Amino acid sequence: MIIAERKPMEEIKQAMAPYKKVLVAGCGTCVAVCWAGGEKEVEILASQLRLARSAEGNEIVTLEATVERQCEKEMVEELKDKVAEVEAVLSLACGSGVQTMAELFEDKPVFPAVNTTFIGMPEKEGLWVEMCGACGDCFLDRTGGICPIVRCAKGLLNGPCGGTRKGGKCEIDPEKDCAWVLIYRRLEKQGRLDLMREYYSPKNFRAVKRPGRIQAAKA
Amino acid sequence: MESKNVLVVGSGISGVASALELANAGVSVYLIEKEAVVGGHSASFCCKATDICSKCSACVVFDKIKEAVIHPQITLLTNSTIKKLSGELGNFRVEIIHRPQYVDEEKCIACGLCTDVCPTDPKAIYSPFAEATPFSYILDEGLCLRFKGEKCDLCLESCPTKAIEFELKAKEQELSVGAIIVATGFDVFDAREKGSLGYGRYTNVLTGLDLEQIFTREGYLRLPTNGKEPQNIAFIQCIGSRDEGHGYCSQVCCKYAMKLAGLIKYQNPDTQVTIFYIDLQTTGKGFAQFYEKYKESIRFVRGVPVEILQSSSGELEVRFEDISQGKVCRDNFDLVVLSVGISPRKNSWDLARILGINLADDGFFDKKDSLSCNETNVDGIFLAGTCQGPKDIPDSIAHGIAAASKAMQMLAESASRRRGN
Amino acid sequence: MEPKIGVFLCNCGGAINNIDFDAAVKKVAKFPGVTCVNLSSDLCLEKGREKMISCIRGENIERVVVAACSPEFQEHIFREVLEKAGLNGHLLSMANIREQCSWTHDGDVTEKAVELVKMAVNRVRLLQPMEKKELPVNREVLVVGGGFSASNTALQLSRVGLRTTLLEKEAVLGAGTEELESFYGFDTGSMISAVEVDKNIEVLTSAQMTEVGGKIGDFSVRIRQEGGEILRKYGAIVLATGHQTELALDSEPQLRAEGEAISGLNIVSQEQFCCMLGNSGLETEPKTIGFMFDFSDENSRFPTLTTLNNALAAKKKWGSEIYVFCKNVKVDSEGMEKLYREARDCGVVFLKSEAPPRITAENGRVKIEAKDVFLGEDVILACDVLVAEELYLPAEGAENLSSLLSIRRDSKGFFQDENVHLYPVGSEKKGIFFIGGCRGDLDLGRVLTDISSVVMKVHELLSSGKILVELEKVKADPQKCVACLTCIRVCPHGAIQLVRVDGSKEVAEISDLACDACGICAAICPAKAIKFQGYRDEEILAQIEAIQEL
Amino acid sequence: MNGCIVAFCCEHSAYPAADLAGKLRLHYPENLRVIRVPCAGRVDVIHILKALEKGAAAVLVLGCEDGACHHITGNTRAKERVKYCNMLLKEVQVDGRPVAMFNLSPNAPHKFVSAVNEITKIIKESGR
Repeated sequence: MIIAERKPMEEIKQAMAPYKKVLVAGCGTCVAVCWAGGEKEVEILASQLRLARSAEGNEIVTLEATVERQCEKEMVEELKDKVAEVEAVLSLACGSGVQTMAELFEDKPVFPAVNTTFIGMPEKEGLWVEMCGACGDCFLDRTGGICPIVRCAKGLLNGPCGGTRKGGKCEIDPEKDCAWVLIYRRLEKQGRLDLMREYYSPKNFRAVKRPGRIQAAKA
Repeated sequence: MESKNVLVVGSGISGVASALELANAGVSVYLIEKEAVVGGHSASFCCKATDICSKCSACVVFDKIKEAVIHPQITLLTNSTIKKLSGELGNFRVEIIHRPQYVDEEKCIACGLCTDVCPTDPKAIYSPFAEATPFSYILDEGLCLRFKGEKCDLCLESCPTKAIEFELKAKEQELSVGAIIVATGFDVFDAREKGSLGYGRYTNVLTGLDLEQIFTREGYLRLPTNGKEPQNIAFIQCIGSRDEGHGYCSQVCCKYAMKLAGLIKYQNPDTQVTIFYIDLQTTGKGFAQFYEKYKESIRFVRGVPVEILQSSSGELEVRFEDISQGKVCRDNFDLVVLSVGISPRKNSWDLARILGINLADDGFFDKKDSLSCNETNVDGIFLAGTCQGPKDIPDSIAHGIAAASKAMQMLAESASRRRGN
Repeated sequence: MEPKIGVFLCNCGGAINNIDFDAAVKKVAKFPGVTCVNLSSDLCLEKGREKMISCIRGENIERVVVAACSPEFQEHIFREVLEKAGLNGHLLSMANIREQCSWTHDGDVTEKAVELVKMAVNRVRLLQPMEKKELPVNREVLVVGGGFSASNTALQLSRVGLRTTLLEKEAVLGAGTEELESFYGFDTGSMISAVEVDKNIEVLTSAQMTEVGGKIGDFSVRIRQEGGEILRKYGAIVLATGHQTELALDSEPQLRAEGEAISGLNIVSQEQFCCMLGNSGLETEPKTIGFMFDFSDENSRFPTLTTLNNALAAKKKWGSEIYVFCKNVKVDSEGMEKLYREARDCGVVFLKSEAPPRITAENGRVKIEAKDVFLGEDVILACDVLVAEELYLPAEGAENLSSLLSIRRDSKGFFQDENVHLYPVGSEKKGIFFIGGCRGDLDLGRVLTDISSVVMKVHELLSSGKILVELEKVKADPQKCVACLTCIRVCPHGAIQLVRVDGSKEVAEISDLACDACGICAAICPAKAIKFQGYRDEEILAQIEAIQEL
Repeated sequence: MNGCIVAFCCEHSAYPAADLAGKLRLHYPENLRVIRVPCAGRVDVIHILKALEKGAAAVLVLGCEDGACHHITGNTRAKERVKYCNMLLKEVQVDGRPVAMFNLSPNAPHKFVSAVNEITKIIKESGR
């Protein structure tokens, strides 16, 4: 799922400085699951803003709302009348949520409150790690299901580099496992070690036209 | 007539634990207690937590007593003792005597108005200790003018809920029960018997129980003589345990001494604490961590002192044999705590006679055989807690629950035998 | 439509003297939703309660606030009063104006009392009724293990009419009872035959648990036996997997032997020494025997127990000289001091030293050097047999058993977290119990107590076949739940599971039987989907709203 | 009245300790407002922030002793949340008002009173 992290408070306060009445909008799916932008975080951020502004003596009125998914036009549409009442919108959704909101309510500035970081999974409660870089040309089948582009610090396609530490740790970050050592061990377990001899030519990231567009066949 | 309810004698922590387990299993329980308040010794133990809980279970005692007092299946009879017993398993008839309790604990709301009007000094009617449950006021016949022939009923007038009643006489009651659980507990060893240690003569010589009650009632430790914080404290172990009169280890003294020492060091880190011991008992679940943490900061001296003298300045001079140097030494302390052990109840002999159960050679009630833990020589009478031998609080609770279990198993069996299947 | 709220103030028979009740009654009457305010002096007595019931019925009040003493002792009594008056018992909120207001502050505290009542009124306005229901539970019990504790538990459970399954990973029952037999003359054979003849006990030998799911009253356990796997349902699980001992030889620095290799020497464990005592055909009876304990593990009683019993047995059988090296003799179990005295009277020599002794080899015999505390000098002893110190450890397999059941273990690896509220035999998950050696080092007396305690606890839970619970006290709303698994990971009692709702969608479901009503899940749920009746966010925030002069 | 102290009291330890303090007539400042919660782990960050927004001089979370929580992890979670709350307040420079957690057991009324007195002292010093 998409993992995000809340922006530092300093940035948010500056962005909200000129406004007296704002809508703090949360999203109930990915960012809620990774504790960045769900209904609970909306309340906490709104409360922080009110506390900060009342300490400075210039009060702020905050409306709070959380929709199921902010990347769906119909769902964001429900906030129509709340957005009309406010001067600006502070959205805790990931990048696509913020832009859906901005597209629907073009007359009001929409500010992101979280930094969308990566596609990942929870290693344990409260700790999320990056798993996929959305490179658009997946070759996980040949690396035993471990993606070196994202999980190797240098993104090598034909690793491991010469600097792997003892215990299969990464040269750059001693805490992190070297992706290619993990790949080697898993392929070894599956008896597919010959894949390690194959040469993978560099991926042509430029070829991927941005922004991506996917038209489903059975529309 | 087959009776399904159970009599628990004594409301210390093991009696309360048995009563609660049986009550939760649907059995109706008579819980009788000879004092006016429930809880026995363990109710007055303090919480010895430092930055983490030191696993002494005093708060479990607090919770269980509160739960037992309000449990609908438990009939609580304070100030009452057993007079006579007849019948056998499944059909005991027990005669109980209620000593007159001049303040009815159901009605008393501990408002304190009676104490304000009472003319005597020290007050004849007073608030119970912090740990008392039920928290109802106590009237002391010895001090009350009415029992000295004077017509004084000031407290009776002032009581808003009419809880005070003078014309009460001891009354008897007969209970029919299926099984009896004896949980009469223990007597704290009277440290005065070791005269050379000066307990009772020097005010700064306390017993382990005194120290517990100071922390429970005041919350912090001050010298009884001048109210200052003690700088140098000694704990002396094995007082009334592992000696000629008591051929057993009381199991609790090393643990409560070290945990109290830990609490004292936590409240005032630069207090010096010394523990004089024979064999340090550092066993029990969760105690390894505690011992590791305080091993360095407490001074352990092997060998139990024989004499304490109070110097003119009020300091206590302890004479002991320092084994590592092989000669007699004298050390000065502000405070000495005698870790008194567990001794059998003085009156256990006549209770044994009434119930027909045997006494073991160390004075506690005797188990049926080495492979049973609650049964006695009389079917249907079970032992729970320290009346059968020294135990700490978690073991007493477990032993109480086990006694409840055995009572319930025996009742179930005798009932099915009667139904013939 | 605002619910009609009745407020009952009690001046506790005049004990609460620093509150001006007349002013309080006037102020409380003005709170929104309050239809009637009565002042009485004996709400906790029969008379006061009768008046309350008639007032609730008379004014057909829908919510009740009682401003009096602490809810600790009176709350359940007032809930019954509401039920008698035909109102759901949960629609009650208490304001503690005695212990936490009048008695702890001097001077007039009317203002604070009124505010406490306002907080209770705000909360009671949002309370919702709750039903109680008896949920059926499976009455079968699974006892894991086949030794002394497990078999005796099964026997006692069958005596109270509960069926048990004994799961033993070895091929035969009764493992680990050598010490019991030699010290207490316990007859394992009669115990095993009693188990086999008992129709309430089913024995599965050389069988192991591979998967455990479900919760109290409905555990589903997958058992592997001779290749085949069976799925069974149980109401409670009792772990009695015992302990194991391991020589502290190789792990002990001071046991490094200089010179000759120590492997050739006669260094045995307590169990092996027990067997030596047992077999009469020993060629050479050891003349001098050394024992060691309490150096690397100062927290166990078991080494002292086995050493004293073995030493006494050896003294009686062979009359050899016996020297015991230890730091502290652990006598804090029943009858241990008597045993310790008996050993000394028989001539067993106890040498206490602070530092562990050094073990060396000298022409085929074991040489032990230690600085005795009382003599103050080094003692050097050569002996034929050395019974080395043993570490008392959880049985192997404890590691994966605890991950299988996902239960916590204590700092030394034994089952049962070091939390005093779990003692004596409980775990943080209702319905899972531990007894005997697997939860710590227990002597025989404590093991017997454990066995009877767990029989009582299981009987209390399962014998009636149903448990009374408050329905949906803590509930996860399926619409709002996005199945992020946070609550499942956070719940200390393992009461939450993922269930499939209407076909495809999986959501978290909180079991009323296993839930212990702590509210940790309600506080951490990112989608605010979990509602804890009586302590919902709205009810807590409403109490904060009521605080005036913040 | 310089504002109230809002205290979230766990019903297993802090609430009974407060009752015992009352029974023993131990006195503490009057501006304390107790909110009863089933466990310290039930207190959420938003409750603390809303109390501060309403103007509370300080917020206390009182739970069982470390290692003696009836719900095993309740008090550790509460400690984490109080730390997180203080971090949130420092972010918005509103850390003049203390948010603190204290551990105590039900039979330790003196610890309850000393916790309240300690917080009152901190408030006086910070000149709220």
